[in-house]
Amino acid sequence: MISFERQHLGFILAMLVPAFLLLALFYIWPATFNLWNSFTDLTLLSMRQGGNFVGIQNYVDLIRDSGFKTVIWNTAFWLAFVSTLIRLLLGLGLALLIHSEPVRRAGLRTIARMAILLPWATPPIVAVVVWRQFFDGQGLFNQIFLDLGIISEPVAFLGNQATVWPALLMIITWNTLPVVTLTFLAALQTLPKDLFEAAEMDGAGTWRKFVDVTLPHLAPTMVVMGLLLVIWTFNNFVYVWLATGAGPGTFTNVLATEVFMKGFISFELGYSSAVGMIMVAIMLVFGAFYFHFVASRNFKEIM
Amino acid sequence: MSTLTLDRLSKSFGAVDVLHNISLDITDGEFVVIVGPSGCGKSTLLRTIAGLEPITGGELYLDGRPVRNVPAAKRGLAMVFQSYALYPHKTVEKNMGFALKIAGEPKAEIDRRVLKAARILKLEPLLSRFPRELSGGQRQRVAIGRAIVRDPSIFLFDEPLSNLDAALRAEVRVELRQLHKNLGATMIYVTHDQVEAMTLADKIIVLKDGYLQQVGAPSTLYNDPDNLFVAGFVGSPKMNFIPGCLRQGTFLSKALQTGPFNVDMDCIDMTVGIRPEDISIVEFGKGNARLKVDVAEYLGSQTLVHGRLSDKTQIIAVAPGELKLEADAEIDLDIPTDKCLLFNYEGQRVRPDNGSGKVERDAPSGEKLQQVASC
Amino acid sequence: MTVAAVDQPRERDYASIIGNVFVVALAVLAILFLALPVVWIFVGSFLQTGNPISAGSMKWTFANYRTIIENDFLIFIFNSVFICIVAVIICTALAVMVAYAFSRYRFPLKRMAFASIVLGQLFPWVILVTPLFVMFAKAGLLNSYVGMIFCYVCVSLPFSVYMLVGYLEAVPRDLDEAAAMDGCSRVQIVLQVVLPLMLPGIVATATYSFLLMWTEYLFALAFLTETTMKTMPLGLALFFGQDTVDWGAVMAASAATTLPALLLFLPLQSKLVSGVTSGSVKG
Amino acid sequence: MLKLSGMTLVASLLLGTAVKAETSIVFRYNDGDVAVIEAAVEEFEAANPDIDVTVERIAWGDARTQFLREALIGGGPDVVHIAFVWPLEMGQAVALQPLNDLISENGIQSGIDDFVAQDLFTSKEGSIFAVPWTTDTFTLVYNKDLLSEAGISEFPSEWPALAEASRKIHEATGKAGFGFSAGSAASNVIWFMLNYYWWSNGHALIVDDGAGGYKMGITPEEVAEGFEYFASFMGDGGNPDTNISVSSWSDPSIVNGMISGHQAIAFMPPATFRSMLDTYRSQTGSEETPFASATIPAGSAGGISHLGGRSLGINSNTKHPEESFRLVQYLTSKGFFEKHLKTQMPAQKALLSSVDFGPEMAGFATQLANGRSWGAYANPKTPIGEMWNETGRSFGSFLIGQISAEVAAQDFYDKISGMLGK
Repeated sequence: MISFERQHLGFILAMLVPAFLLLALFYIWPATFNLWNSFTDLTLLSMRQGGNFVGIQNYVDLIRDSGFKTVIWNTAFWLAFVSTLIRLLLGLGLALLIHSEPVRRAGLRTIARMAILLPWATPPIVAVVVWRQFFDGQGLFNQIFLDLGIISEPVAFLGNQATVWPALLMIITWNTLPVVTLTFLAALQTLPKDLFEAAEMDGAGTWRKFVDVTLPHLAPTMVVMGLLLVIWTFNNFVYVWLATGAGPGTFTNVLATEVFMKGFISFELGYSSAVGMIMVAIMLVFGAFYFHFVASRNFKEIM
Repeated sequence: MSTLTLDRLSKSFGAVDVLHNISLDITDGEFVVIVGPSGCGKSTLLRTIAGLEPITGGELYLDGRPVRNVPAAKRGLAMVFQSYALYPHKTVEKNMGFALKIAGEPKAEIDRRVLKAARILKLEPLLSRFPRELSGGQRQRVAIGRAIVRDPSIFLFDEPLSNLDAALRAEVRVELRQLHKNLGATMIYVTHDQVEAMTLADKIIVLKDGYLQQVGAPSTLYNDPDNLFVAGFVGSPKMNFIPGCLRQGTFLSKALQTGPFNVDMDCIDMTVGIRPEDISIVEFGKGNARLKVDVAEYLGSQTLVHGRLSDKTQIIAVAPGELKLEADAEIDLDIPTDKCLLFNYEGQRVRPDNGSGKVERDAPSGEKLQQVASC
Repeated sequence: MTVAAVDQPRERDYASIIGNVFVVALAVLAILFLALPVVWIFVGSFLQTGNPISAGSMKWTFANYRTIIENDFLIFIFNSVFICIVAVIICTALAVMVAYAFSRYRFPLKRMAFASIVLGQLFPWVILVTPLFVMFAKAGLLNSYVGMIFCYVCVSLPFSVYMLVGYLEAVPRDLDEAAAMDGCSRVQIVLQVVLPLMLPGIVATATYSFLLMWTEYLFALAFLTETTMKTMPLGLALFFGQDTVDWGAVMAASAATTLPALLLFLPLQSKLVSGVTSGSVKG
Repeated sequence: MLKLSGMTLVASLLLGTAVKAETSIVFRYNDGDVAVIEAAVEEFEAANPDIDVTVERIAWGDARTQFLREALIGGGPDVVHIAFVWPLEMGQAVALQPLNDLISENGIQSGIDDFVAQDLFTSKEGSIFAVPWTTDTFTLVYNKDLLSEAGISEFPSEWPALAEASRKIHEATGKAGFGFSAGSAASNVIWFMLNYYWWSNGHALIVDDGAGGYKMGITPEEVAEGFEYFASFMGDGGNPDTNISVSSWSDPSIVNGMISGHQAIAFMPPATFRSMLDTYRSQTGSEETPFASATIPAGSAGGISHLGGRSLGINSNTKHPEESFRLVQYLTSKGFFEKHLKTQMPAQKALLSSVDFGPEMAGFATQLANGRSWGAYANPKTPIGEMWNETGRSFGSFLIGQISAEVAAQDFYDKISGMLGK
């Protein structure tokens, strides 16, 4: 690490300024514009005339809106919490599976690693198209379940209160599981062998070794991955919007789709901006958390 | 080959001062070792000389030319890093020739000089290998070779042997000494290992907490240390220190009385230093100190006796040949007065002959005098 | 190591055989789950209707690909490839510069600058669309490669910087200093020493960026209206008409959109795995 | 086609725009049949060598927002292809320019009065913001074989009969009766069907209040009744529950269901029906189809559907209004419909009566005569897209059992009247 000296200033600026200039143009100016809009009643149709300043009316409206509670619940519980939990558990399970001795001996390890890459390379829009076909009334799942006699009538997986969130989570999980699994796989590869040997000397069985050696070793990775997953999913509007359009009704509406619907379908730019600012505020809190507990620890060297 | 002068050089990282007013001269062809415990600023000192760290105060002269603002690359120095810092993506040959390539030397000249350096270090068979294919010792050589190729005015070594095992370290030490003789170049060498310092150096610079402690030849530092720190740092096994007081030229402590010292002062906080090899074990009842033995380590040519004096001071004594001693055995030691070094309460050396321990400078308070009188 | 936690000495062999079979069966199921949808797309794209199972008779055809090619899909492919490649190059170059300054120098406001990079990763893009649209319209950047490249560079820059800082941490600073002693200028240090060493990291980062851009829909939708400027995700969406959906074409377009990413991924597989660990999310 | 666009691309890359001496205008067309339009445009360019037309296209679902955003910021295409219900809101937002002067100076095929649904294009001040281009409506299409299998000999003529027929078919054949998409996204059909139902029974969501304003023309109870009527089709009523997750009248589950004979009745516009017929013929190889279209059922006020369609507007930012209008003139000409766009029905009464739709499409032709314009719906306060969206959301919430029909209807009513009150 080179301490700051005036002689380095020119070089440091040359390295940083182009990127930060672009980022400022891209993020800061639009975010400011957005913040201002959130205090106006601007709609797309009144763009020529401009919106009127309405103070915090938009924020008051959205807090009073009964649907907004559902939106927050959906975003926090389903998108942030459940989807992350599922992916962490499945990702861990899959990584352990691929890493396991029987799978290696069966010659499946390479195939499994290739298979992992398939969902990753699939663009979300394509993933949704395929899975919607699977969930369709005449789709794969209904046919299989009907043939197996599990159900007697086709089920609208994406149109049913009981199944729509699990189905959505399945799409999200399929498409984003690879990153989680690969991360855990990589972490598993760095498992210190001598710790296992020591545990074995201490008479630990498979389960104890897993709990006392493997899990603690993976714990930091799980924390980081969990935080990243929450962030990525929270902001992602594609899955929900393309899979259910926030429906049935507004049953799967989340913050990102609410911003989109208010801004791009109802044209209420002011209100939509207010919802957007709520998102930014939540993300700032989360970001501070992330920065404090993860980023600044990972990079304490450079701080 | 050139001279280097540091003039009240100081360095701080933010609010932390790492080096304080260091002044010293390094003359042409000297092998200088900077030594001190970790965190004493010795690496920082080397890096300021290299130009990797800008200095905060003072000036640095290379052949009389101030180089404070001259970037590292332009100072004409070469450095061997503790980690060797070999470029992993370049072969040994490319590693060694990189500086010349950057300097725009013609290919033929680069090849010639790389080959010459490789020959000196017996690296020819390794030239086309990558660093990851070399053993630790070989990497070490390549790092040195990379420095030699540049034909620098001064070689800088930053703890270059610390990653090698003990046997190899001893071997390379000799080779380094040889290399210095052959090249005749100025070398500045940083280490925390006093054995390396003693064996390699023409001149040792002892640093502690960013302060210069003493500069001198190894024998000077060994025989005539300026302070407790240097005395304790140089020599192995370490010098023994026995706390006590000085009254009318006689050192007094619960465990040892010895004198007279030609020092005209009374002092309550006085320490006597005696090297283990100067202590001899004498017939019971004939010594001036009694040692309760903890353990005796047999080293072949000699035995190190570890034990405690009656005031619990830890003492090491060296006995020639094999000496069998039980734990808790009591033996008598002879601690000869003429080999004893005196250090005052600040840890500074009090030299008997030159009167450096003047009463005015070191006057104990009235209360202390009382204690001295009674001790 | 197996997950099955059976440790009864007597039944051990017997149990472990069952355990092993169970584990392998589970792995096969997982592979099927991961691969099936992608296989479905590729098979479906060669079938007469997009839905192989309800099609009854499976008739193989290239008609779907003919359809998408007739609907300008080759132009969309060119646009996607061009925009993404240029944006990835610019983004990665800028990210290397920023990451280098972050990892090797101290400077005022550094903590804040790094925090803003971290936050940039979290920013909800959906709120940027309208303001950026206004900005682009005024600057004449709608329907332009420059505008899209600007967007995509900024979208993936924060994450790229974050990842590359991680990789740079793994390149010892001694090497920079050795190079400085060897006479390299700052730029030479970066180009000749640091860059070659973090190449795996750069490749991984660039791949991530590429994927992010390749699948991006929201900005492309807002800023690209001319047919000749559209990217592949938009082209794909065009087959969802209001009154008719050409499922065969949708499958073919999906396959065409997925394939390049797949081709990019497979050879880089091992690098990407190490990328995940040593880069962004090292434990 | 590809070659052409490819060459245009290469040419514009190589030469930039400097070579164009002629006037360039952009026509944004958002439906299928692009090849037909491009061929027609080529003919137009040949006849007007001073005008160069670029056809661009974006997905219909994004068309409205996108054009508004562009036009309101000062950009956008010159001529734009929009739904019947958009011109007033776009005109009032100053995204479209009034065409009155252009029409009176240059004239238009058989005169502007010959076009349908004038009220949707003319503001209260008399500005005409777009010219109707093509027209259509939704109606019911039937699989005659399944109907006769269930012992139904006539197409249901009243709403209860439709429900009865659907249930009967489902019971008798085990197939779907009236299968419609009941999803909640803004592209579903429930918006159209509910309005048809209300209109046929003498109500309308929005009506003129006679004082230059607008008011609700329906009670929450009547809204709820409509909700419940359509909900009665679900499950054993003949509409498979899986259609709750379907949000388009052209979804494969419906179109393929009809084609494969798994569904007896569907609700769709002519374009979807036509593509369904084409697919059936290409799959079976037979010209004969079991399908027929028939008018929607009647209520106390008859069977009323909406007069929908597409219109052509000119961007208020265009630098070439004269040239743009020439394109509009050409696209609404008799020759254009006769030679190029044979799959769509023209929006001019004179042309409409002269077109033969063929036997399967007869229902559409009849229905078109009973179509009404959206009228008061197309007011600046209640964008149709938004009402459409709210309808789908409220109906969907009721359908999946989140809330009761009464609550859903009241919520819906409050939302719409709230919009009107703003």
